[in-house]
Amino acid sequence: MARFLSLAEAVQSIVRDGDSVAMEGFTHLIPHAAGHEIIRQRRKRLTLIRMTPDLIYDQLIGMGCVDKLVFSWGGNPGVGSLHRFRDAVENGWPQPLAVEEHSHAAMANAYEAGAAGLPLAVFRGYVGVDLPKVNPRIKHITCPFTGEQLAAVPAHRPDVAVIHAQRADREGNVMLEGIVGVQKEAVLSAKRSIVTVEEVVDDFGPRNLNAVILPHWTLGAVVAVPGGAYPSYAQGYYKRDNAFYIAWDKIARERASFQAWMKDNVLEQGPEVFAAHARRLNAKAA
Amino acid sequence: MARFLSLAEAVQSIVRDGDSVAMEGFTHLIPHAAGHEIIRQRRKRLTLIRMTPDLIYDQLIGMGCVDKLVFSWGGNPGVGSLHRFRDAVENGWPQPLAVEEHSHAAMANAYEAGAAGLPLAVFRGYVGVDLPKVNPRIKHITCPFTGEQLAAVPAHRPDVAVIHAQRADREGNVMLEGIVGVQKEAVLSAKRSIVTVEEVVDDFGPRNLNAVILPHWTLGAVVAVPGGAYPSYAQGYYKRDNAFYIAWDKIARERASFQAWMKDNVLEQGPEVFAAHARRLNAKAA
Amino acid sequence: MADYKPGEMMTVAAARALRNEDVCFVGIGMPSAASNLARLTHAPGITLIYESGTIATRPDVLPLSIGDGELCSTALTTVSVPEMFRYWLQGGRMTVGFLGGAQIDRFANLNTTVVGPYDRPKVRLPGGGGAPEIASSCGEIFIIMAQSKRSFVAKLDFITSMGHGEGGDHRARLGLKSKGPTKLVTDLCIFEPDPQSREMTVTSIHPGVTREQIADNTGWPVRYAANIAVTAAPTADELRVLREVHARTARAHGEAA
Amino acid sequence: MADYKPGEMMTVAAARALRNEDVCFVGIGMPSAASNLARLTHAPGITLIYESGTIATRPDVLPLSIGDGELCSTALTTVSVPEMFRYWLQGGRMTVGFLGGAQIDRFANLNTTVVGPYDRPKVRLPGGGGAPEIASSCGEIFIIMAQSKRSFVAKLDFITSMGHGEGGDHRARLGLKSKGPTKLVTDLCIFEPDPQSREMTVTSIHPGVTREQIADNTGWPVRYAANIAVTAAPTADELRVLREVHARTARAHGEAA
Repeated sequence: MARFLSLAEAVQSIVRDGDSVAMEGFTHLIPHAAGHEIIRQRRKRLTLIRMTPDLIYDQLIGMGCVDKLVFSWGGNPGVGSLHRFRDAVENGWPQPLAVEEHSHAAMANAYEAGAAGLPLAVFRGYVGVDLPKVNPRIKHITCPFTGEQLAAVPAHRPDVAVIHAQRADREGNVMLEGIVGVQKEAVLSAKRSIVTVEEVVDDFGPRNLNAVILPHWTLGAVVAVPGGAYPSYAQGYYKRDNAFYIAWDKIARERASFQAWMKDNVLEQGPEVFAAHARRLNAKAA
Repeated sequence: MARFLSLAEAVQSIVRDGDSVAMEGFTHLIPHAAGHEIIRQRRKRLTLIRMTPDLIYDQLIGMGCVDKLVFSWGGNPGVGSLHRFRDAVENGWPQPLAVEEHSHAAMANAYEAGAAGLPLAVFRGYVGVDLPKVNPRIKHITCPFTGEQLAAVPAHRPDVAVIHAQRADREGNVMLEGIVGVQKEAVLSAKRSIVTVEEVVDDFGPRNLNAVILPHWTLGAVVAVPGGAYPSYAQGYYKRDNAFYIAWDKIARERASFQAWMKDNVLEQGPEVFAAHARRLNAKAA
Repeated sequence: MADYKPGEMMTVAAARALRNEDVCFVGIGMPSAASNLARLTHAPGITLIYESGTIATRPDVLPLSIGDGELCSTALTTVSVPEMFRYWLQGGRMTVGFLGGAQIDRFANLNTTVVGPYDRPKVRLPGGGGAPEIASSCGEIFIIMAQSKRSFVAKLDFITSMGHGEGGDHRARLGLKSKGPTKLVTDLCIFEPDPQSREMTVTSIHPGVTREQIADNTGWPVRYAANIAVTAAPTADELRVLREVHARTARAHGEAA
Repeated sequence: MADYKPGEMMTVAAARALRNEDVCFVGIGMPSAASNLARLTHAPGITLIYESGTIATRPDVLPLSIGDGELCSTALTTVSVPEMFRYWLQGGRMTVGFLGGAQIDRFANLNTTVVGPYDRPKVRLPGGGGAPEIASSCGEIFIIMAQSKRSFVAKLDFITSMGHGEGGDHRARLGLKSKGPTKLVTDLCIFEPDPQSREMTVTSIHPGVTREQIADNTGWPVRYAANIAVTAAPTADELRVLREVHARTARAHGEAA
């Protein structure tokens, strides 16, 4: 059952040291504010799961919160490398990072299977490539009807899913629209969840009969954090701050500049800065 | 690529004797007009696939179009038996009907797997029940991660899918909303398809970003048949004619009354009667 | 005490079994009437889900079919049928599945497939629909059925959905983690599974019903629990709400007749 | 003839390979620029699909990421990512997949995973993302990459996505029914697979480029087809459209800077 909490309370009560955590968002609706709160609360030994780890995972890794990353594409989209991720893999800084690597198809299917309560996902994939040689969790099954060999991976069943969405109603039902990625599956596959939203409304009002809505009883905590996806975007609220993604490349390249930025912008801030980021972005666009 | 055709042309060019045909619709948007056209064109030896065969399949079976039925629930919803279906199974009239019987979960998963291009569907089902004893196409696989036995059925790959939807645009893209059932999966799993629609519009206009839309290049023929789902319903256009479903019980109970009704209402009519049915229904409701 | 029919007692007793916090997978017909009665009386927060994909629906009139437009237009949202069966049912999100059936045995296994041999049935019934996986995937199962010797049988011709199988720990042996049928509500009484044998055992008898009546309408020797309650008769409020919803339904479904 | 840069020639040559009736799974970066150039010039009816779930998108500016809002708001519709990978990619609906990569070998296998050993990489690259299954599920694959000895290598450290594997009928032996890479467009020339060996073979050289330049930027001895064309230089119209879209993109992405 969804509880309305502050972000600090939500992370406090739901995310534990050593948890597997899926903070999902496919370019759109990435839960940056929640990620910062996890960093501020100094969670340790996390296994982070995500198809497209980008800046927020770079930050969590660089701040030493993460023991293991389960992923399929780790980069700064359209810009280049994630320097903190690379530093952890290549140099073990600030600590070694174990990697469980998949393709997007495998990750998407693994979330889908988790949401569907299955132990495995079956799909046609990994043909002629090297990932199965380095990831022992990629196996195969034989179709009993055709004899075809199909790839199989374990379903994702994270301890915690964290997503950002556009709106919640007063009951705690949550609505998403636009590029919805694997967020619904991430929440439905997880044991616990935190959803940050742009706003809480009295009523969703007239809406598409097939709108993407997560009922309140599928959710853990619901937290209003306006701007909480910044520098990613929330369709209908604010655009992606592409300039910040480009700027991140320079910030994260060196350990010292990274740490200084984290201190100023995360450790010594609270979630309320996100609303200001979004306002600033909208003011510039206008 | 979708072609705009008349209903007669669409059935003529797309549905062949001996085809496997999935005419889907879960109470909502059942393609009755298309079914009548298939009867008028005297298609034979069809394998009909559908989760919930109801009146239109009763009519196709009673008119001798069908050799085999693949299904999970065959009844007149909320009313009782399908008398023509029962007469075919129990007495072989007008011809014997082979049956391949599944659960809803198996059928839904089989369509999903067909749409996903897989040879099989894997799900947790059929535990402790008798259907696997009488349906040799229900098999099991073992999860290579947990050892759990899971049910497996072949994916549905019908020759033809036939559905009814609310709207097409001028390019032939088709939009559905409301209870969308397995229609999208039926179309995407099929080799060929016919979609009848309530209306063709210049442009869908502003719409939900995640609206259920089938792109024109996934479709065979698109046919405007206003009222084409009658006596089922089209959300936003007309309600279900529950009274007709109740009346069907009496019509279909005896072979003679069934045949008389089919002659008067199907064989000697064209698809234009469906618009009149819908208008009459709306006039009564008003 | 208000005057009421056995069918009304059955629906009211079934409705009472539902809790405000339940997420209930609703079968059509009597389960649907009972579930909506619960929603309109003591369980306004209950989440009703129909296999047509409608989630948290609040119909004003009872649906004739599992996919009436009323279910969709009053729902929180409507998902596709594959999603319903994968994410919602198989995903283990339903606390209760509410079923009816054509035939039941003493372990609450249900038959809605055939009477007679499968290959040459005497009566071809509609089939299982969602029932096989509803029976295994929901947290527990409530069954509502009017009693008669034709429907409460010693041996089923076909097991469409599993109740307690052959009894005892049969479900657990097959790897099922759900409880199976915990309540069978009829027009005469309420059965619950015996803690050991899992045989459905009478735990409450509706007012005015005799054990002889129950025996006359059951195809096996009925077992009774050590302590047997008398079912509380429908309250005036329960009856009023039930009759109002039935009246609204009759008007709505008849209007096009 | 208009003045143009090698990168513009590459994008224009890649765009020309796309047909009006194609359904194209578009990778980010140069594939996205080429695909949208095709849409804005000779292939207005092309269907562009991005793995973020956007179907038949018509962005006015090029996305920086695979999931920019522009892709969604100009799309026919947007589906979930699991649906994209199941129904649309694995479903075999894409006629073309358009990829780039960090490293390529002469059979058009791609590496975007690691330079050096997997367990102790010298350079940890972003990883495969959608590429492994794009490469196997799309009807054919176009690849666009600038040539250099660092990226066109004799042996890949890691096979992220399969091209023609070890050559010959390797794909068919693995059960793949799709064609694999049929075009590799670089800033110097166009490669196509040899009909027998499936080695990528130069079939067209961009205007003014020499075989020596190609050799200097390729990590294996380059093979040439029997008949080699000179790639037609970008037309004034192609250059204008490409530069306009890049200018719009720079304005849009820079506006918040």
